[in-house]
Amino acid sequence: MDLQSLYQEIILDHYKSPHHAGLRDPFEVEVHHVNPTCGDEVTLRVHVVDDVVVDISYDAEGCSISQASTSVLTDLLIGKKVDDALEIHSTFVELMQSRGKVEPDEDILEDGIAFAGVAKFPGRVKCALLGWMAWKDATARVVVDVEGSVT
Amino acid sequence: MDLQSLYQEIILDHYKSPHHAGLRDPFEVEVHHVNPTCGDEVTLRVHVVDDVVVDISYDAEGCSISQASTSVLTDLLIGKKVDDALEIHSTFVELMQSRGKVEPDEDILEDGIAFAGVAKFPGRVKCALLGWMAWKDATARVVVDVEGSVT
Amino acid sequence: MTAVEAPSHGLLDTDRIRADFPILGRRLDGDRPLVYLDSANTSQKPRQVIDAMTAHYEQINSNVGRAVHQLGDASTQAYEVARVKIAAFINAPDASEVIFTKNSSEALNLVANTLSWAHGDHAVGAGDEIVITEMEHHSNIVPWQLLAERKDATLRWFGITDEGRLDLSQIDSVINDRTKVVSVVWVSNMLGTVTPLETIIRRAREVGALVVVDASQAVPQMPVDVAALGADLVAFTGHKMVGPTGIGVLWGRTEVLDALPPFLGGGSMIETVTMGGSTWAPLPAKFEAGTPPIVEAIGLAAAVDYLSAIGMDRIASHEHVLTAYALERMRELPGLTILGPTEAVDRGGAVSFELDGIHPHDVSQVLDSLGIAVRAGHHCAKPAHARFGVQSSTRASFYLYTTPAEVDAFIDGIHQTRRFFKVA
Amino acid sequence: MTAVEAPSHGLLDTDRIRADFPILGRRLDGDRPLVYLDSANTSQKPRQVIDAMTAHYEQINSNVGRAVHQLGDASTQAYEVARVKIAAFINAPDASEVIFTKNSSEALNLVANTLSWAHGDHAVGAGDEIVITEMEHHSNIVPWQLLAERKDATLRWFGITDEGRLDLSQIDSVINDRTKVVSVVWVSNMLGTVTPLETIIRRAREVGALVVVDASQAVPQMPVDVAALGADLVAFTGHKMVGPTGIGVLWGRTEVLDALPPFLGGGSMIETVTMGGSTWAPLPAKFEAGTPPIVEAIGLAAAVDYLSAIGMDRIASHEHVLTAYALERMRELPGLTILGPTEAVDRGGAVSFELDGIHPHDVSQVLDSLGIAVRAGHHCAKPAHARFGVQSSTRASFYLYTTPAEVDAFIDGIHQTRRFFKVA
Ligand SMILES: Cc1ncc(COP(=O)(O)O)c(C=O)c1O
Ligand SMILES: Cc1ncc(COP(=O)(O)O)c(C=O)c1O
Repeated sequence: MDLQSLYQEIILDHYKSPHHAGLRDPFEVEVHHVNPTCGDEVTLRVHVVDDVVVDISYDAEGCSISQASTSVLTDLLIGKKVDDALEIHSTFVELMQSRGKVEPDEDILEDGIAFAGVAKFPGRVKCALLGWMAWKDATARVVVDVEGSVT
Repeated sequence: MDLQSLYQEIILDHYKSPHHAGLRDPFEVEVHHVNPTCGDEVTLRVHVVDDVVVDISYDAEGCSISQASTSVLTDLLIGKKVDDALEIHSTFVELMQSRGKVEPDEDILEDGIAFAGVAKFPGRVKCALLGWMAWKDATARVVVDVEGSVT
Repeated sequence: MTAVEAPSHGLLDTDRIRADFPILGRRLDGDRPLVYLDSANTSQKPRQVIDAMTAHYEQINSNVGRAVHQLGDASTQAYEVARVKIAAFINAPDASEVIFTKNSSEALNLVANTLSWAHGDHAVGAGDEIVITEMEHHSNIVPWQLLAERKDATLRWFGITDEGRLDLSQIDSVINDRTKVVSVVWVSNMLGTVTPLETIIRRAREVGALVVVDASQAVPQMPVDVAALGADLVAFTGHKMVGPTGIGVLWGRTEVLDALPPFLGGGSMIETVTMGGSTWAPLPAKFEAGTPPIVEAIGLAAAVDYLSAIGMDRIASHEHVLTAYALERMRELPGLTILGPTEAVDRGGAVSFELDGIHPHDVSQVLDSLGIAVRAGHHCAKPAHARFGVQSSTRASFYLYTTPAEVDAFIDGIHQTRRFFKVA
Repeated sequence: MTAVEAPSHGLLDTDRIRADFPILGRRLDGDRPLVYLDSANTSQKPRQVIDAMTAHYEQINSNVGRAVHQLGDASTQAYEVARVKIAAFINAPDASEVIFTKNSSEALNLVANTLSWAHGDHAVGAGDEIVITEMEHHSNIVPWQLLAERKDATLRWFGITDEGRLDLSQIDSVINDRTKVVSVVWVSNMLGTVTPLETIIRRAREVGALVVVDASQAVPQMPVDVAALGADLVAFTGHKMVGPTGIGVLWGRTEVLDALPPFLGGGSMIETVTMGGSTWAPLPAKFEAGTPPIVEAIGLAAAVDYLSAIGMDRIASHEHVLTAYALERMRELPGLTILGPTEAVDRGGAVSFELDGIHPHDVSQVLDSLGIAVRAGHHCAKPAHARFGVQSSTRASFYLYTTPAEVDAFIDGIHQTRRFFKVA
């Protein structure tokens, strides 16, 4: 196994200084996700205004991979329209589940392409997806809440 | 496996015409024993007077081995003092659990020696012991009952 | 000199298949070849299954779902691929609907127990009714008796006709608005009967009852499609389908499994644990507490690979042809009464019978001396035996490696048994 | 260039032992030899165990306790001889006190569930108290949480001291007249701590509480004598003691097991079954519903034969010497904090630790790239991790085949890990 392909410099950088870390107000939904295998946790808040992801804030405990991928997530999705963010989400999830067989698209995933190597380590895919799954869950609830309040 | 050593003529005779079969009065204790493996059953009554086994009566459903051994049991034990009957019981149980390594004593076991071959068939030992275990259980309860009524 | 001709169509290439099963080459006492007619009790295992387990122990062995090292990854992947294969084998919509248990019995107890603990729709309480049948294996009777007793519910059942079929004449009253769960065997291990599941499931659906199917004898014998079946939960067991001991399967619809509380508590089935309380992992982990039967799951996957390569439809045909042949030849045996359907219609490959004047234990003993292994006893189906007024019976059962010549040996053996006990 | 000298006394002949374990000869990625330091998770298996199971499948395979044919007799005998061997291994007064389960977790759930259904002395009801500890494996926490919740009982526990020992300072109030059952781990799988069972059992006896011991990490590591121990019920698991997956053991005193109601219902655990009700078989069958893990029991018997031939006292000494060596060498590692006792006193061979600035997942990943298999995560002991303010840790664990050279490789690996993550 090629350790360098797993621990790309970009990942270690995000791990050492995660972007957008910490829990902030305002937010509509907060979720708490756990990786039952290793106990890694993330508490994540989303703030959506007019279908735009205005903020994603979080408090995470976990390994370099899960920390860095949550950090990259915030870089990628904050400021995007929810629909576009969901597109990026799908692209990232697909990359992670590809077992290394998908070529990552830097235009879409930016720093996220650094995780291509993680896809070759089945035991670490869950780490890379922890924050992403939490964000999707939270966002789905925002949409329900909003739609719920409209009707 | 030597079928003839298992199905001695004596056993088949007892099977065809079991001795002392049927349930009779008077009796002190009736027990019902089951071989959970195959479902063989025996209902057995004991009548004990002044420490003597006056009668053993039974209603049994089962294979040739279990039927014949219950029949032989009644031949051997009816009329004996309880203590002597328990001795014979031990001798028979020991024979059955010997895996064929004990030489049966005809003076004590009479027709019961025919079961020496059964001891070599581990799957059939339970059959041969069904009636004997029932008798011991019933007799133990008579003794308790009697002692119970004395105090 | 038999009047009935041995079948020549619809059979498998047993020469090739038998070569895969090491035990079938073994000799018994008196240098007799083994004629194994006890497959409904447990099946034999091909070397493909044995080798898969050995290879795992020798090269990959490690715990699953817990370690990030190479062995742990490989072991986890093998275990989860096994789940996927078994899901595909029964056409489960989702692999996470396949729960590994230790046998069918545990799978059925899992359902009965979680229903006793359930809140909401599936909760079984006082006055609720549970429906089973008189032809169930003890493993599909006792768990429901215990549930009924613990929750003060009522246990009801379908009886058996003289021909060994389910008596569904009162189906609309037996399954009624109070019925919370209906649990039925698919293929009886004693009578061989294939039950009319479609009719039962349709009625259960009308009253909104949960349907549990004991497929312990069905999955080994015929193509099974749980998606098409329409039941909620289906139990089966590895050792009867050329797989290892120590593993069974509960398949359940996601909505149902999600709605049930967990069964056993412990490692791997949790999301989080504090001293004050715990939450549960999603399916399938929620129902798999502790280290699962890892190597057994891998063995079972090798077993379904083996069966699939031959084809379940062809295995079903083989069983059908052999059973028809056996039933026909058994007619020539005086004093023999078959318990269960006497025609090979809606019928599996287990044939139980009585022989006048000779107790089943004695029948099987004489057959055993000839190298023929059959089962004698109540086959864990006492109520079905009681229904026919007997305590026990002898049972011959067939599988993909059984040959017509073995059926012939069995028939000859019965003739010899009758001579030995002088009833001929 | 280490200051600490590798031990030379009290160790087993690992060259000879390792030759018995096929997997230890395997190469990992990059042609690295396997350094397996995850035995507390699951142990590796010697060929003697693998071969015993293969031989059974190839020559004897048949169901147990049900058939009168030669294979059935042989299989039943092998299964019951396995029980006798395991009873002897733990010095159980009677083989029928050995119940085969699928793993430790099931054994512990068996106890918790039957207590929830028990009537009389052992019944756990509202207001009753159950005592466990903060260092339990989830499998000895969750079953008791579920029991407490279902019966409205109260769960209490002993905390952990900073040194990773049980805090028994309040023992007389924690275990009191309301205590019905005390369930304690013998050797912690996370902290390595050997608990002072004698003290706990003595106090439990004073108040008449039932004592359950989770011996999952004890039975593999040291001589165990359940007769001398004084507990009522003891659980352990096959796969951690060079045995197969799919099997565990519950030992219980006859009076206790007799007094408890059955656990799972079904075939083999009954005396008689009618549609109206059932009665139970005597021990051990009463607690073994369905086809048991037959071949797994035979594999476990081969495992105890293997361990006994080496000698459990010598295995304990080997673990002790290796653990002491590892603990000593770990002191040279900057930023490393051991969770649990730092001296090899009343301590088993599992060492969990934190490494400043590097998450356990990342530690184990780097070690894995070097062929060193350790465990990272919560080791199914979240409360014990929470006690030390961490979510997870890295754990190295040793067994009879581990060598001082492997400990050295591990220490080197940690140095490399620190360099890789630039904390060195
Ligand atoms: C202390 C302890 N208890 C219980 C268990 C559970 O054992 P199993 O997973 O075999 O059920 C383990 C191992 O995982 C353990 O280490
Ligand atoms: C119809 C049926 N149900 C349930 C079972 C129980 O299976 P197991 O013993 O593997 O739990 C069996 C087999 O013994 C069976 O034939």
